[in-house]
Amino acid sequence: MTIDMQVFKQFAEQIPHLGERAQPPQMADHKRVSAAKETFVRKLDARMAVDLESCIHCGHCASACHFYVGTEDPKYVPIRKLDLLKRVYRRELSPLRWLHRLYTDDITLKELQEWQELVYDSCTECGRCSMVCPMGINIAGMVNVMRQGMARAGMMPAELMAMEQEQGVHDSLFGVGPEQMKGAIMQLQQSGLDIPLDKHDADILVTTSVIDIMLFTDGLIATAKILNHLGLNWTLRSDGYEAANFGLLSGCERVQKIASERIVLAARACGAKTVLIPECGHAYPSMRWEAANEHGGKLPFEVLAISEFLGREVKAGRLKLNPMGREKKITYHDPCKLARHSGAIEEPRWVLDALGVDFREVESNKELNWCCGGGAGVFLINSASELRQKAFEIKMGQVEKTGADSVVTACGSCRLNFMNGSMRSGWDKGIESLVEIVAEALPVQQSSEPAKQTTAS
Amino acid sequence: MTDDKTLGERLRERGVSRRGFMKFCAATASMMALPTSMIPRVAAALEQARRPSVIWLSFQECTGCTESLTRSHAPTIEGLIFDHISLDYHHTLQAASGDAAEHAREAAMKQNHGEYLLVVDGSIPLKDDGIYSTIAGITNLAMLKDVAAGAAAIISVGTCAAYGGLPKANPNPTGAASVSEIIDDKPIVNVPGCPPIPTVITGVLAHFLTFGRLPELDALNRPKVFFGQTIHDRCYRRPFYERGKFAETFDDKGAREGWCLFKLGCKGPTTYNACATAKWNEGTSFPIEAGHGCIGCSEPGFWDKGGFYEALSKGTYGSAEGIALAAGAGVAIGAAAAMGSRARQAQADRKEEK
Amino acid sequence: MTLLDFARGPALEWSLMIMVAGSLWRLVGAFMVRRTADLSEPRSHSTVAGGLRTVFTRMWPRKEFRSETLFGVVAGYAMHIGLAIVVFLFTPHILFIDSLLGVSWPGVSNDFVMFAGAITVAAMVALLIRRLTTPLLKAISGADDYISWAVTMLPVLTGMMAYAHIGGPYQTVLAVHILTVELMFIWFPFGKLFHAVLWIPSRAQLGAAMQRRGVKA
Amino acid sequence: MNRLDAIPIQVEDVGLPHRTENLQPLMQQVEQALHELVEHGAETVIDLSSMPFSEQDEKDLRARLGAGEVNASVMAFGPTLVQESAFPGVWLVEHQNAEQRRLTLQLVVARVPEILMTPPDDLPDSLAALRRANAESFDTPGKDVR
Repeated sequence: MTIDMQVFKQFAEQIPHLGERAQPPQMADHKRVSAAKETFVRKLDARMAVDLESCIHCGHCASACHFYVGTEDPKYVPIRKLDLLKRVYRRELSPLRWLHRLYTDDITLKELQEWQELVYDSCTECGRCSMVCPMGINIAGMVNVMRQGMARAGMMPAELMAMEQEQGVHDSLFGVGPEQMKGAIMQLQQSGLDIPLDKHDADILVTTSVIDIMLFTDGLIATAKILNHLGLNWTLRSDGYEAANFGLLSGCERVQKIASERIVLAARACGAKTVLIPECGHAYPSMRWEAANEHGGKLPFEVLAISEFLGREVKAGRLKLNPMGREKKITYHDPCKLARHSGAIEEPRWVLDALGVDFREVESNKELNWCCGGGAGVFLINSASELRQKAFEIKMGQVEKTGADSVVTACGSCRLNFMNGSMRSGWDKGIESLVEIVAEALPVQQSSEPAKQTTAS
Repeated sequence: MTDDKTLGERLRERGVSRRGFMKFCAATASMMALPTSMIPRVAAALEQARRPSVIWLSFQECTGCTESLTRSHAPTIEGLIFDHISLDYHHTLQAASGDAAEHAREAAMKQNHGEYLLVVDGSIPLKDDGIYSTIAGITNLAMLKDVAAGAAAIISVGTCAAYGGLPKANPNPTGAASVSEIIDDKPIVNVPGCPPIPTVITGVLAHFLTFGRLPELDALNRPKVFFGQTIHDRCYRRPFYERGKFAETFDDKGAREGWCLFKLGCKGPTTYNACATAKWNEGTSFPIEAGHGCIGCSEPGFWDKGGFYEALSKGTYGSAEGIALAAGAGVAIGAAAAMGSRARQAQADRKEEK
Repeated sequence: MTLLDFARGPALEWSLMIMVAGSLWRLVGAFMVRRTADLSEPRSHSTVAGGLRTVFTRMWPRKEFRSETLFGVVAGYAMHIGLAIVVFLFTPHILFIDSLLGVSWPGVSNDFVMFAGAITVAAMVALLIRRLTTPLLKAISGADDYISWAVTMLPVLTGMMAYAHIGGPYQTVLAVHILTVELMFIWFPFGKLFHAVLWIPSRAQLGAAMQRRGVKA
Repeated sequence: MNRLDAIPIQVEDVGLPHRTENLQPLMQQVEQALHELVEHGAETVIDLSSMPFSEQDEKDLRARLGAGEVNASVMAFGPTLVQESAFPGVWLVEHQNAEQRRLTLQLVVARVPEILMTPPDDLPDSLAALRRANAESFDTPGKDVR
């Protein structure tokens, strides 16, 4: 209902050719190894040091990992994915390094190549393993450091490299840059929707993503309707609209900073107090948790995920919704990056509650949810498609057990992965976006709020 | 001096009947901890036993060992056995003194060369050529070597002779040594204890009398029959140990009720001796029964093994300074390691900036 | 100097010094690795409480993980509780600790301690077999795992042997027992046994970090 | 201070008797020994002094064994007390020295403990002594026979 499967298919057909656009750097082998190593050395900190000192090799992390559980291949045991980082730590930074060096080998290019699959294809940095680890080791965070090392060695998967390079150099994704974005918005404006573009003075800076522009336009439309309905002073800005951060996903620190700084500057330019992140999982932690550190100081605005924003509005009573009825059986898929990584857990549930649906939790939910298998860029990695599917089947089973007719989520990649997975498995559950169902449930005319008149459908 | 009467004849002379002799043999076998089935053999051997010549040398000692032996009142088995031997030299017990005493020793050595039994109590000072203890101007060391040369066997009575004992305790000012540290070409039996149990001394003598040879020995040359098990093994308080019931002080309920004295420093678990079964003062009691833990007096170096009232499981090291020093060193190395790792990270940062 | 004297004297002193020095070396060295402040706006400020909570809540897996981790948790607990009973409730051990630290408490009966020791051995054997036969554990196991297992197992075994009076003269077995404990002391800071110290900070820092983001870890 | 009762010593009742838990295995050993005596006529002597055995154990033992018909004492090199138990063939033999201190305590499983039997070597001496005595008392052997 909210997405044209034909458009999705066209998009999906692009993915296999995504890597062809990548321009892998030319580097000597030893340079690659040393680039990875130096990055590990730079990025390791005291917390990681304690974590790396702590592992007791109990293997419990495997039972939390969708890639291990889906394949039962010992190479996917989460903590093993950190082996190279651990070895560099042991040789270079560990307090016992003088001893460790006696029996710990240096990392090699061959190993880096082998580990590429382990830190990209078979890890969505979902962080579920940290929830079972008896020592509380933050594995996902260190997988990200592994990715950063790989990135510096020019060894990321071609698909992510292509995206990262495009975002860094052209400020575009899938060929959608500021101009294309403006074009798309103008089209929407012409259809009667009020979308303030490039305002100089706004309370809320709304960001979006190429996926919403190309594919899930309804998500952007829904956001606009809701904000207008609430009568808020908001804007989209062509100098800082892209929430997706392929620097973060690929491990490229430089592009990560470029991408998040664009939003920071845009928010500054319009004096926004709030930056609203669309339904895009990793974009939230990218702005909410990482951006300030890249920026080098506290951000002058609050960062809210759209699901979080909606929940708060509902809770505060500012947003009233038409009940959808108990006959609608719904379950919610917590995007890892929003729930486990960022604590936006209860807010979407408040919204679903307000919608009055027959809401059913999956067995392992909230901060313990199973990842859909497509996060952290894995959805775009072609070589990961089989793995992804096996991981997705776990999620599918969880949803099946609830007896819900459709699954609502608040992350575009999760949705893409669900759609892709259900297409492959011939699954019949509906896959819906939280913001879109909220937009559908908006009461027709709320109050006589001035100025922003909504031309809802 | 020696006469040719057998032990049987000697006893008969004293009016001991055949029944009495049988009883004596049963008691002797019991004393030697032999199985009761050995009694007839013991009887047959003792009946024929000749009177051996014994030379007793006392060196750096306190006479406690001799006291222990002579505390037994006649006519005890110990007394009878002791009476039977020909004690040709023992400077505490013999009537002769001065030159006469030394002549008696020399005569016995000559007459019984290669056959006499040498009993030693006390340790031998080695430092400064052994001048710290002399008898008739002869150093203990010289006398031991001289007398040992013609002995059939040597019995080291008491912990001093067996292991050096108190004179050897830290700082061992006289350079005291045990017999076996000096003599290595003769069979030596150690009967340690401070003092040793009299029945154990006479048991060894009886064994020598009965069988003409020394009893079976353990790795420390102690007779296995008496030193085969620890005090703890045979202690009547052992069940309390197993149940975890311990006296905490010498006057608490546990002490009154006879609970285990382990916590009060009892060395029973590491002390091999027969106190718990042979007991003292003619079988009356032994230290643990009297309410005091074993101090391990029959073990080598017992004086230097930590306090008598320190539980056995405690360490004997005494330096909190060592630990403090180690802690300081640990922090220092750790901090240095961290400084090094920070420098390493800073270097990586600089490379990245380039 | 007999073996027992050596074990109770210089070997004890040196092994304790190595343990203390090594532990602080590792702890200080790891904690003082560069640390950068997180400039993002926390969702929750009660990170200390969050850290503390995780230290405790991680003692038992949440129900979502229970069935998969059951064996490891049960065997692990059996081994740890058994070991704790043996180490901390056997009277001679209490006296040993008393002599080191000057604190003591009442012990329990030896039969119970032996029972706990047997449970410990059984659990450790089961855990070792699992480590040797499960592909996922083999993939992440190394020398440290087996050394740490052995230096934990040896004191338990030799202790039980000393108690049961088997394997030689009591003081020799006791000396060997004490020496194996000292071997464990020495290995402690350098292998994974060090988790006995690190479990608190490593759990706490995850709990605190997640609390900061508004998640109960 | 030469009077012992001037020393203020107070004897406390310690209450709990010591038991070594050796009684049960001992009784089983006795049973086996009696079986051997019945089947093969083999005698057994158990030396109670060579095993951990407390006073209370001995009391328990005596209570278990009870007292039989024979209660004898032998005066040889000090007294020896022989007590048959309520189980014929099981005897307690206590050897004491002249000062009535115990040398050993034996549990004898036999028809008669050896100590009660006349030593065979004493018999010729005994016969000779009796003849001598008779000769001294009665000048003509057989004269008195009526």
